[in-house]
Amino acid sequence: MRAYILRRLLQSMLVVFVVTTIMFFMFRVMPADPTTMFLEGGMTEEARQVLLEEWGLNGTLWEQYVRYMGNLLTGDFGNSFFYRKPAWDVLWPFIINTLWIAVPGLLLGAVIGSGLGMIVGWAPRGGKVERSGILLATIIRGAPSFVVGIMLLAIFSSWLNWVPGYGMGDPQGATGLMRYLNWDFAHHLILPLCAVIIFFIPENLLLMRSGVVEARTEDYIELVRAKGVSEGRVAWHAGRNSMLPLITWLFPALAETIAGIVVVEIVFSWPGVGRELVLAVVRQDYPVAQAAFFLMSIMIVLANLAADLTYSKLDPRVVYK
Amino acid sequence: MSMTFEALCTSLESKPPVRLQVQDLSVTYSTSKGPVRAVSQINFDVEPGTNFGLVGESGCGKSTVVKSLMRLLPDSAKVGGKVLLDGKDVLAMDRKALAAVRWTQIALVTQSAMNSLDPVFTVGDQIVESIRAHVDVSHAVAWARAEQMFAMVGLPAERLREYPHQFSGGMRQRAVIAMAFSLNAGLLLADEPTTALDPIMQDQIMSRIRDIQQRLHRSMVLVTHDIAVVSETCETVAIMYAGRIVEMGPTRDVLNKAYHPYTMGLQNAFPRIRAKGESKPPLISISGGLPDLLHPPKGCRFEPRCPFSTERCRAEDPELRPVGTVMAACHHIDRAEEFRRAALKAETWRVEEDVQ
Amino acid sequence: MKFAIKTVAAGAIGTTSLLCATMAMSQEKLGEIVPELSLSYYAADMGPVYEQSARVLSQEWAKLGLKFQMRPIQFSTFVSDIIVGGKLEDMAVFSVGADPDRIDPTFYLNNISACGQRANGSSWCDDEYTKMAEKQLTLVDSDERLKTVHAMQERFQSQIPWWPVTNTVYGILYNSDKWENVTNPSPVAAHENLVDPWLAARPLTDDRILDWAYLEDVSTYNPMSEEGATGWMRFVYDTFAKIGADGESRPWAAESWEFTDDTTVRVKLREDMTFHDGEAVNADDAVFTINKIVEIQPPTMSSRIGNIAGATKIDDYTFEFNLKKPDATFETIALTYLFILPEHLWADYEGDMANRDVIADGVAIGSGPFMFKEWRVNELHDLRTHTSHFAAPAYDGIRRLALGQADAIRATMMDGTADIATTVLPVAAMSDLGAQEDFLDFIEIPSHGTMMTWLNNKKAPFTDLEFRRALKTATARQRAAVEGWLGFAVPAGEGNVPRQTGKWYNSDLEPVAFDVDAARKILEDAGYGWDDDGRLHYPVN
Amino acid sequence: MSQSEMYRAPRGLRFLAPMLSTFRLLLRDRFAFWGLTIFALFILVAMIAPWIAPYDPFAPMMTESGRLIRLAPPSAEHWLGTTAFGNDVFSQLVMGSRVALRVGLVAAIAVGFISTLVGVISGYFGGIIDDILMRMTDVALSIPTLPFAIVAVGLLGPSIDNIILVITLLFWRNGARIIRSVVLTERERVFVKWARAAGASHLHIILRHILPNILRVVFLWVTMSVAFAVLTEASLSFLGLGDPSITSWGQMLNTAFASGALRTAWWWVAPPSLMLITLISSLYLIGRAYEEQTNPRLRERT
Repeated sequence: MRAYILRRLLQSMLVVFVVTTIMFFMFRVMPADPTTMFLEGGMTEEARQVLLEEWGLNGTLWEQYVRYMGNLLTGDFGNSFFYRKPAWDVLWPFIINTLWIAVPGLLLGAVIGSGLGMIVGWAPRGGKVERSGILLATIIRGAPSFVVGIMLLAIFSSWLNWVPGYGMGDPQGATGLMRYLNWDFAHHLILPLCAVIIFFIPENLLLMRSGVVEARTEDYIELVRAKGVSEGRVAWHAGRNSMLPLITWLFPALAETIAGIVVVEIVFSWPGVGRELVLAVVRQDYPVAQAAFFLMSIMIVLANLAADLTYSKLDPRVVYK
Repeated sequence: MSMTFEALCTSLESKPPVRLQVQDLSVTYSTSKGPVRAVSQINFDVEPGTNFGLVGESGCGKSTVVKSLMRLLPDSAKVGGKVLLDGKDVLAMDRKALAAVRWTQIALVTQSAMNSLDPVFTVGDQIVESIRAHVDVSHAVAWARAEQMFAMVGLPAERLREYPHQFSGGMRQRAVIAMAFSLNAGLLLADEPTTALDPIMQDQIMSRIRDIQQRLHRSMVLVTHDIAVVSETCETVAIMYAGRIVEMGPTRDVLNKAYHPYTMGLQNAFPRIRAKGESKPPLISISGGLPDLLHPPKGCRFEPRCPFSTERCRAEDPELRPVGTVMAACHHIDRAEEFRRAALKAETWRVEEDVQ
Repeated sequence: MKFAIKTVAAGAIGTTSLLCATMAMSQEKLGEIVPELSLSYYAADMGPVYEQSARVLSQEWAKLGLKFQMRPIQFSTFVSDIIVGGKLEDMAVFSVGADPDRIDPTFYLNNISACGQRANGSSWCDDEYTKMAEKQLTLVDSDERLKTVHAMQERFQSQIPWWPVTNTVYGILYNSDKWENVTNPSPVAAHENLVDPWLAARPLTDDRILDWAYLEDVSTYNPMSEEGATGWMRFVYDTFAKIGADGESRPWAAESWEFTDDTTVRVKLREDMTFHDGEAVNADDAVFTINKIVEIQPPTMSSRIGNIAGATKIDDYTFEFNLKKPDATFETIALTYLFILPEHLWADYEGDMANRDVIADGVAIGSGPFMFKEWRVNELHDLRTHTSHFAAPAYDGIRRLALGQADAIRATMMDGTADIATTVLPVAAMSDLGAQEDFLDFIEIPSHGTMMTWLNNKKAPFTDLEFRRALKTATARQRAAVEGWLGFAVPAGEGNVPRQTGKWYNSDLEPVAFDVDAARKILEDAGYGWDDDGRLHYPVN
Repeated sequence: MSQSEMYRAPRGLRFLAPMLSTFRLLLRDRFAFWGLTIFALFILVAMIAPWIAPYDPFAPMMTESGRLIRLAPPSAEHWLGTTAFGNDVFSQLVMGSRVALRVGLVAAIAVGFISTLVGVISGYFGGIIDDILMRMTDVALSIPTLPFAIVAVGLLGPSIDNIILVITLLFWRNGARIIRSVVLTERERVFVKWARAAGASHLHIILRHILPNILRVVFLWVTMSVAFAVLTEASLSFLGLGDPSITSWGQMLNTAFASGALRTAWWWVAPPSLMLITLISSLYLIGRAYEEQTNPRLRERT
């Protein structure tokens, strides 16, 4: 087991290394150079060279690459061109904001999705529940996350006016850690979180449903029912067995879900890593964009690792060579 | 307040064996090609503490009968008639009452040893689940009971913490048996418990079941296609063919003095241990296959494969009639003696065109 | 089989060459066809206005027999490639903002028109014009300078290297139930100005914090390295002078100033000024700041401090600027830009001053009308009023919400969380809201921000003056203003200096009215021709 | 669709047979039927779009007095009202279907082609090639889709062809894996081993034995990638990174969002959103029902 984890870790590090390299060269090939913001104000050429020097953009591409990778190992993502302070300090507070909607969104989405999936999977085959369940899941899955965001905004924020549709808290709200632990923050969190949850439900539902449909024909289900346990408990046995395909899909699908979260952050002006990445790209702020990208790939690689580990917890038959 | 282990054991041991009465049981499956009467007009009783055998070729509907006793059939099956457990009709019970009866009154040992246990739960948890579903006991007490059951079937207690895939076929079947007796149900349904196992393991499992039965004095319905197993285990036996009981009665009488040609043919198809010196009888199989239950033949269902079939057999479906100590469903019961002698000869069964 | 193929091939070649010959004969008075021209403009990240304007303009230009390839480019790539990169292929339509220091015409006359200037993307180089450009910079006397500025516009108008299409109309939407006396900052955009409307506004209710719905463009509170949000920085760090609507610099931190000679400016400071930490402001602080800036030459300030040699103290409240060479724009560009840092907080700082993290060190302290309180990146900026400031506003603080997208700003204005909105929410939407809601008022700000058409003056057909004249005549300024900017822009004047800069604009330049037929006539007289499917051809030479 | 059924098909129809049988199979499933009809409807609308669009999508609607008709609610002349720039929403909507399908189909075919290529090569040949290709897929799988697209489009410029290129670069990876696993099972089939023993060349085996059998999975994957392509283009356009010179639905929503009209002009925001949902879910319906057909265990047992 430990050998397997080690190998997976090494593999993940290699993957992250390659992704970062790809990102590095992609930015360097970018036509515009980051001193653009100042050029419009008519900055002189020497001043521009001073800036390039300061940002480590001088020297050949290879030198820049080695310097960037060297710093990366020491956790230094370089200084942001725009904020002119370490990219990590810029991004650090945004990570928490993104996690506020990503983690609960992922979990609640998975729980609600698989719960519904179990119900739809357990319903009589070809029945009304099954058909409407599948249809609804497919339609929600078909809706891009910004369409879901816009609809939530239109209905709950502007028409019913129950929930504010922007930002993370009232301007004069509490600051520091306290800002996360008050009603006002929760009030602002509702809509973006719902958008992420809705974004997660369909895949979970459909996967759990097909798992349960397959599991319910197994012999052990008949024996469990013969034991006189409640119907719900029997369904739980089928559901428990269908968790495996779900997990193997759930974590690696983070690569797609991060896309959804980026769009949700833009629609609801939620100051997270995704929104900062889009702003950084538009501002040509390489280090922040690369750091944000690096974070997201790390999240995905960790997720894949987590999927492998939880897989063994869920399926005792899997033995790690 | 949940019961202690001792209280649990005494309450379970004091449970009496159950009387089973099956009246006019019939099961019809609705398939895309139309309704199929898999089982029609089954009637039999199982006296408390006795073992009742249900024998027949595979596909004759015996598993369907067992499953209908516990209402485990899929929704597409319509079940008619009555199944009385100590007088209470299982088929009429509402969902809650049915759940209460299952495993407390009537337990099941399934055929497929390979995946009759949930792969992602430990065996111990699955047994504990069956106990705690009906009795208010703590997990520890239920676990102790499970250990007791494992001891009964000769499995080491620490195996309870392991998963089904870590058990061999025989061990898995013994685990299921342990689970079946966990609440000391009055009636045990054993649906071909040894078919999936090799002969040695088969014998071990059957002898295990027999001595548990004696010790716990339970009633049992044993479903099998193996006449040898039935003859050693069950007091009474019923021979099923194409969804019907064709002969029923005390095992000794049915096997020695069969009245229905199918029973005779069935015996020929099984190797029988003879006293020393007796000539080794040739193994004779019954040619042909089960009738198509979608369009059951008008007359006797065994007619197409019966070497002694007559015009009347084709026209009229024989009723189960008592003869001597057994009951048989054949128009020519009176010619049984003649049929028995002919049945021993191989050529009788080599069906040339309609032998008269 | 092989023989058959050969004959067929021969026949084919024969017929095609015949065909070419006939073709050529009927068109022989036509020159080469004018190739498809690329039209670059800001992509969707700068909003839909540019797409609509480029489309409208190209529709009219196409009537001259031209064919366009639309090329939307993202803002930063556009600036670095086309404006400063010199990679303008054919034509471009883009706009420059209404910055305060562009009321002085130098940006239009020199930065984007004279030879060798970095931002001269249209690469027009006219020696006579460039000589005048260098001269106008040195004419400290404004009457003399005016004559040169007007003469330059005359020269520019005769050459038509590029031309403005519309001048942008900005807007302010504010909550009139909660705020009054929200003055108009015209011609400067609201987010770039200090006095109007920010210091003038007065609260009507007990909500004495002005909430401004905007976007996040502040990168740091160190004035030496902040470039994007110079306006916001000047809330915290006061400047010597402020530019008025008429283009003249008005006294601010500096009570008065005068040119003692061509290269020295004596400045008299106000005596009642204090920093946010209570310390008094005097000439020492000013001289220290200016000399430090000249010494370290912060990159972002390079374009405005190039001409300053240093500063010398005269007495506690007067000091002198020493310039390298006479600079007519000093009053309007440098004095309104340079700020005063507290010497007692910066004197003993060894590190690189330009990159000092002022918030971490707690030295975000200036002498401006507002004091720094808090900055939650990408969420909000919170400043409190510096009550002892000579022009302190009548309310307690200003808070800028970094919402960054129109829908959120609209929502905050409607539910009262925000009191004033200036950009991001399109001006058309602001005026709609102003009309619909009685608690919201809309102010129109005609500005000198300009949308202009650039041509690549190094490449045919733009090297031909007649072609440029025809193209300008066919520029649909009115349609661009109405259909592109939805009526929130006005057709631009003539020459290269916006009409809104007041006296600098040469109003007797003869106007070029929009007339496609006249444009085609100009091309015809210049020898251009059209083929059967209406495409324009060069004159035969 | 058993092997024998395929072999009975006349020589030329070797590739067509699996497609036809798949098509018949799909029509029997209720979901796939609706998915196919809706998708066919979209293709029809896209084809005749220029003729049914009453106005030029970018033409500004003027009153006689030359005033721009802005944000007008649905009326007789403008069935779906006008945008903040006075353009006719219905025309933009209809022309938008062209863009969506162009992006969807072109990208999906490219993605389908690459994933099949990679899947077949690595699945069939195995060994080093398989490892390299699979490591590449691992790397590609851990790149977050939209952020990569945002950076790439920001880099290449927001033209529609760049978006298609970026989508192809992004979505070949999942398909490669699925197709590889199917090829692995096909490769182990006896008749493949027999053909190999009989001296058939690799190419021959792949074309005659492997490819026809995996066509169904490829078809499933192509349907899914049409949906992914449409989804990604819409998201990119909504973020302001799309090609403004075309009228894709994502672009319409971006303009509406940037004009702050999201909450007032429902006639401008709702139609493109519904169009996106219907098109993408119809594709998922086809893909889903198809998935169910290929997996016997899921098939309804009556």
